[in-house]
Amino acid sequence: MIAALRAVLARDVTLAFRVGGGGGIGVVFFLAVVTIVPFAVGPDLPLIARIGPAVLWIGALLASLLGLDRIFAADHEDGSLDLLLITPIPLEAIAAAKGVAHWITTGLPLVVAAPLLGLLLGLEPQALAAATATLLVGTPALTFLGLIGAALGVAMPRGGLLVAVLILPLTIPILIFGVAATTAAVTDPLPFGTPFKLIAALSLASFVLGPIAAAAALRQLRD
Amino acid sequence: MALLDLANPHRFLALARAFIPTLALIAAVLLALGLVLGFRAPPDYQQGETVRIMFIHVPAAWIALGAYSLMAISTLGTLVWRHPLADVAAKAAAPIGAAFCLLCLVTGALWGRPMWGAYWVWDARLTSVLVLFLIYLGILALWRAIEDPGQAGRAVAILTLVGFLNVPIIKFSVDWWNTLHQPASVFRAGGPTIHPALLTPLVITAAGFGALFLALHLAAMRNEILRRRVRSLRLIAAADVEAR
Amino acid sequence: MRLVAEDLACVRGGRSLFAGLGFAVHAGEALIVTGPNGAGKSSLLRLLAGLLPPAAGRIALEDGDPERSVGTAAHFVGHLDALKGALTVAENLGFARALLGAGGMEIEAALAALGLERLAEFSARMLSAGQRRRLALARLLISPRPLWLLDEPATALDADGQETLARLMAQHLSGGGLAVIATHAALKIERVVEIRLGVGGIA
Amino acid sequence: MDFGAHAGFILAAYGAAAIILGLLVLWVLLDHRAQRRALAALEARGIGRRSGPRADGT
Repeated sequence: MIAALRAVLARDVTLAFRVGGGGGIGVVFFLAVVTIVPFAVGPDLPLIARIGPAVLWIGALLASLLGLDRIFAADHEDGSLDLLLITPIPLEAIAAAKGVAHWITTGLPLVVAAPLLGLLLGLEPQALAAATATLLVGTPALTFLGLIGAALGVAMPRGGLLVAVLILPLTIPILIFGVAATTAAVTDPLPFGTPFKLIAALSLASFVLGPIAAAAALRQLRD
Repeated sequence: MALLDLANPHRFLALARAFIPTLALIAAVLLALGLVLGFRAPPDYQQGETVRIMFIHVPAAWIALGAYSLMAISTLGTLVWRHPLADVAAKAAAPIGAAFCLLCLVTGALWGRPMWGAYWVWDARLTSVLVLFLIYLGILALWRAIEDPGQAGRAVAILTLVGFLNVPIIKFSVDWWNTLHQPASVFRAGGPTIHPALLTPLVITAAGFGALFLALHLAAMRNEILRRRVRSLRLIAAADVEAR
Repeated sequence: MRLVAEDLACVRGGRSLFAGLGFAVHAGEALIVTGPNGAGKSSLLRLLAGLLPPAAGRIALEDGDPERSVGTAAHFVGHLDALKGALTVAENLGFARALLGAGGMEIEAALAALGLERLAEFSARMLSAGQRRRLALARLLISPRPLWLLDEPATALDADGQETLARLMAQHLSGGGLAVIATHAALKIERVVEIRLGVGGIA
Repeated sequence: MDFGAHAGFILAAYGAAAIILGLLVLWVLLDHRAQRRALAALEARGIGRRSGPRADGT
């Protein structure tokens, strides 16, 4: 069973690299979002640095919504989903493996890119480290909540926008605590630890809840 | 007629074989010379020693812009004359141009830190290069996204041309945005008041970068032609097994 | 081993495709499902594979491993080939083996059995429709499962491919396997039970 | 040579140039070798020689 799950994970990672260039497009989108913010607020570096953590989080949030709809829809369209369903492995475990693969190919590159984009926004080293740490802990929550939307949109030919609309409200708590922890790391009075632990807890909870809900949705919707 | 002769990939490959080593040699000599002259040049009275970063930064920006112009012209060749080598030229130029664009951004950041106290300032020129880099990345992503080379070539051609027409508009709007918000405190990089002792290494390095770009571009075009040959042979082979 | 279906009913999109359907397939037998388009042949196969919940009735694989559901004891080759174009032919089969369980033929042998050995390193997207179908059928050989559920398996296959399919099927059945096949084409199989689905019920 | 207080930045800039351009050259060379090999492998199987010039892929 472990070998089968590893095969699912390895296949999805391979496919992501061969078809879409891995997390490349997500990172480019992230860069584009970060780039356009100063055009909206003006090239005022202190201001940009102040809102920097929020910009990084919004950018990462939007970028991780990209491609979410393909997680299950691609397998549904070519019949691979049927193959996944006639294995002895629980669908929940398969959904979790696909979620991990998606995070490796889209979430992790965003985390790696975040410090560089933070430089663009003039973040101090401390804020840079805090933003990257919160993204590392918070992006899995985005992916695994997104898994639910991906499963709900599985049979829709153009599910991308719908999945984003379904998932965005669910991610608000992660955004709140992620930005709060980063700001707390820079301005002393607030503790960094509390919101950081809360995102970690949200991530763990979504790691359990996401695959279960996604598997339930797939069972209901598949035809 | 010369253009039509080049349309023959065999002739192009022979040409590439002859030109690539020559260009690479010219590039190596010019870059070595530029390096020596660049390190020997006197420090700038205003920017001190960091002006040496300019010898890479500014030529990299020129090559990035030049590569994009070359892509735009090649794309016209794809769309208007349907020249078979045009989209090969456009595809080969994209990653190289993007790399020079990245080099320009990285050296800009390393120059900016000692000069402005920050790795990045939203200066009009730097920001325009960043937008150019984004357009490059979009073009690269589109090349990767479409499997069939002919179809990908036409799609990228349209994107490249739209981007090309947009670049002056972006440049103008970024300048306008910048002057609207920015006090004149931002230091203007380069500019026309450059000391002649600094101009020589700059021009030589730029020429070296140009030769390097041409060598890499020809080599990448050759790779692309080979890649397409491999692809079409594989398709033939798959069909052969079918007809067996 | 025996595949038993009792009083099966299937409703798709609010329309009843069939009801009260019952049959038994014994080891070494193939059940051929025929009927006009829209009669529910594909749905019946998906039902048997556990890919669709039945509206009523029971499906069981008797005298088999009680731990295994019918779906996990079955190979399912539907009208979609379940292949990834970006993976090579061998990689596609390797993935199927990791997923469905090894124990059957090696990948090279399975590819050779379907005449695909020269294409092992090619991207699956370069394959023709018939070659894709052969590759989907190669899955049957790499992982031994007692029940084969095949939906129009001969689609896009040339004469040679259809012969190969008939031979593999005969081997499977003589080894005590079971098969349920939805098809229009006549298959050269010996022990055959046939049911014919009509529109709106059993003809 | 002494580049003053900012020597690190100057050297980093030249280092970045060496790395980026070096990677570019390496990519072109490795890609060339990979395509040559693929072509040779196909020709070894008897495909390609008789098919004539079909390089443009259109």
